[in-house]
Amino acid sequence: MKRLADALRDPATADGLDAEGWTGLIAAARAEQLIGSLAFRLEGRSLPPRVERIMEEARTSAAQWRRSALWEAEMARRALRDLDVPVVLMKGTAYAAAGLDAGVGRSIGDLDIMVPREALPEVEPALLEAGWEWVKPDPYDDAYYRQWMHELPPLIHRERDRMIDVHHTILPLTARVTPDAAAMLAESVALPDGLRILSPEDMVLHGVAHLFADGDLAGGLRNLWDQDRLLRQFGADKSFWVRLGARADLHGLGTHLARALRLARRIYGTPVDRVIAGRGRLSDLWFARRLTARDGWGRETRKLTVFAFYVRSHWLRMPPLMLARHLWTKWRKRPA
Amino acid sequence: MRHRFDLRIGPVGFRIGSAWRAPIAALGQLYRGYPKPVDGIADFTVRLEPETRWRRFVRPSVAIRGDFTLPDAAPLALAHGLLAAEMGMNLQMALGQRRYLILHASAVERDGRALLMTGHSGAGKSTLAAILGERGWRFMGDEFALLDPATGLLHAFPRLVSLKNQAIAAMEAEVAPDRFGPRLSGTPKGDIRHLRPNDAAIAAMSAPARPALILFPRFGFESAERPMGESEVFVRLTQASTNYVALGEPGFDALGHLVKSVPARAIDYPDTGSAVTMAERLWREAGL
Amino acid sequence: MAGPCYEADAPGARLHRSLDALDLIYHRPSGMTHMVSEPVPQILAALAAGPADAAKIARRLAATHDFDANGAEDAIAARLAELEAVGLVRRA
Amino acid sequence: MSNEHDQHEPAQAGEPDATRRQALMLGAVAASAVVSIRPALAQSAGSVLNCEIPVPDAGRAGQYIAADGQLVPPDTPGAFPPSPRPFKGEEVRAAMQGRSLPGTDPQRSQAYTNYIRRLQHGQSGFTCYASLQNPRR
Repeated sequence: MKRLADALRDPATADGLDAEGWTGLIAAARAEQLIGSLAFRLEGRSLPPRVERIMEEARTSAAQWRRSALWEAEMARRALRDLDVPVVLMKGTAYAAAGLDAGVGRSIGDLDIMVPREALPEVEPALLEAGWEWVKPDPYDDAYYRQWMHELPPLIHRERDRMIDVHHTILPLTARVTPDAAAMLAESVALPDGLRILSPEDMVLHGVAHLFADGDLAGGLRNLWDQDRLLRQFGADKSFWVRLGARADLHGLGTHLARALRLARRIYGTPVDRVIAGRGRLSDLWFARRLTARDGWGRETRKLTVFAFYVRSHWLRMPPLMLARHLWTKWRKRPA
Repeated sequence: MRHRFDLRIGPVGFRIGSAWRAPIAALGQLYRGYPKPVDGIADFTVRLEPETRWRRFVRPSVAIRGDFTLPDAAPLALAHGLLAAEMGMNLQMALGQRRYLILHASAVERDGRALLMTGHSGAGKSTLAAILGERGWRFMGDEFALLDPATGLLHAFPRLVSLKNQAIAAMEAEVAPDRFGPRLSGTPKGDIRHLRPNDAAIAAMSAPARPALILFPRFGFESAERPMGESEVFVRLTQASTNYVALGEPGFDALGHLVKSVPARAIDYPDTGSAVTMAERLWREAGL
Repeated sequence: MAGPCYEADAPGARLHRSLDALDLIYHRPSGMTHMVSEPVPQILAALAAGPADAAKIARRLAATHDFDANGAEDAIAARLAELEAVGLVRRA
Repeated sequence: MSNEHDQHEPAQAGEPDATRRQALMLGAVAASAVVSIRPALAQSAGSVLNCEIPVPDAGRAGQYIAADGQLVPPDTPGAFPPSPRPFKGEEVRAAMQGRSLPGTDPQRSQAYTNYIRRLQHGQSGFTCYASLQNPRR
């Protein structure tokens, strides 16, 4: 639904919606997990009383997400602080911890952190010691997970029921693009409490990598909203764009970045560097259609577009050769 | 969506969409006369849709979706579409409600004061509330009671009473047949028949009440009662709340206040008649 | 032996309510509710005077309370470990 | 009893006044003095909806399930065809305790159960399985 993106970009576009329009906007915003962001964008405007009440609740929810996200980060900090390992917060928790605009109203789920790959042997037992446990009692196929995925198998805290994803790079090692995790860690920035966040450029590029390389664009509208907020906040400084372009080349994410900038500009009116964004392509339209494939009941529309992206996500995740090797190994291990 | 029904239950507005006509027709019949959402804007959307496209026609099965969805939720047979709609509304409340502290409890009201009943499923809270609702009390709800942290008042949520198994016959003896929905056999929860609250309950659904007594009934034992300490009541109510933790500080204040200011009793009862007698007596003894 | 030294959030970070048998603590930074028994509220109160280890907390408590000094430090250390696990105190 | 709001002491910031000299129970080392309130959502949500686990999930429909739970190409010798219907959480719970899944013999039930054990985050049925693993959730 284009109306949702429009309302986020320019809240005045929601003025004068009728009851039906509001109901649809609210359902779509919930489906895209953008209701909190929307609620803050609409704060202070004159809304129908029931809409105001729903938005108020959304802001309260967002405050609660924020609180528990920051608390999980703090508990991870306490668990890992004796290790002398850099712990980088990722995604929503990072935006909240750093007080960035992208964190305002954002829904935040699991805690995502990145640590150096060589620190995993220390990090893992420290987390287990502090009360996190494997989501499943028997982490089978562990070797595969650890060798090829970009994170440990998920852990959940036994008292707080919250998951932590411990990454050592930002994409699966099987993905075709392999951003330079060591460079990201090296450029990360310390927060006052000792936890770290990615540099502004890497923060944007991490989001971009996830938008295109790691998924079927489900949740893409929210991801792109993150990018819009980050780019508006960081992009006021001209030198940011220079660093961003160079950094994208370093990580091999230049094409992805260009596409993300064009989509952000198209969907949210984000001011972007025209040179880095490059010339528009016809396929941009296709991506934009996928990102706004949501109706006023919160349902995905444009099934064919969505399905095409689903297929795309699967072949992106694992190169054919890898897939073949994986299956070969499984076949050989089969009981006779 | 093809078919649609909007309604308000207590303070909460719903929009229910369905790929099939039957569940909506059943809702329209049993919820006739319920108000529409405030300002025409629903708090929550529920969708009853086919699992996959072709399942709209072939062995139709109803997936329960909406603003808030539980992954891996089992679909229901189309014949159980009414139950699916009810479960869909419950699910929105359980996962999405942030204004009121939700207590998984039934409630009835007299003189502006509310009697809350909570307990494990099968404890009889639903039937008790339904019976009391026909015997001089105002029925407020059989599933969720909504505590407003801002006022300490309890808001009604008088959805259809969901009668299970033996409770169906008990209520059929009490209430005129035109208030019942179809008997749904073989649902995941056994046999279910929905009962429309009486007109007085529907007319007063917007009036909140001050909580005055909390009962923890248990069916199938000799009549007995014991007072319950504040700590035990607090823990049991947090476990009976779907959003206590999500509400944060207002939830803590509201529940703490409730536990401190309202007496609570655990009661065992062998049959509904003795439970009604006990409830009336405890209500009087509490000076109410 | 000197155990670890702990600190707690400022008292304003916690809401406290006494019930019949137990006390409730709502911890604002985490949004969590804890039900606690003696001597937990007293230990948290004692930490308001600044970071301390179990021995130091025992001395602070002894100024205002009567308790069995035998094994007191071990008991307090055990409580501190519990409080650390739920995040109500942290290593100073 | 009274309904007035001010009949009880409200929640207060900080701890009770500890200046009056009083007796204090320190408790045994092994005792527990803190119980945290956990979200009750799963329990209540479970009472509104029951969950289920497809074998295998729709993304890999048609594949067979080997004895160890791995998915293998259709008609692989020794492997079992997909289950015609998903299993309910309760059925899986019973199977984990040794009973056979409905409509299966013990070998097939074992293969299906192994498949379910191998479910990963994000695969359909995982949330249901995880909730069986962790009854407190």
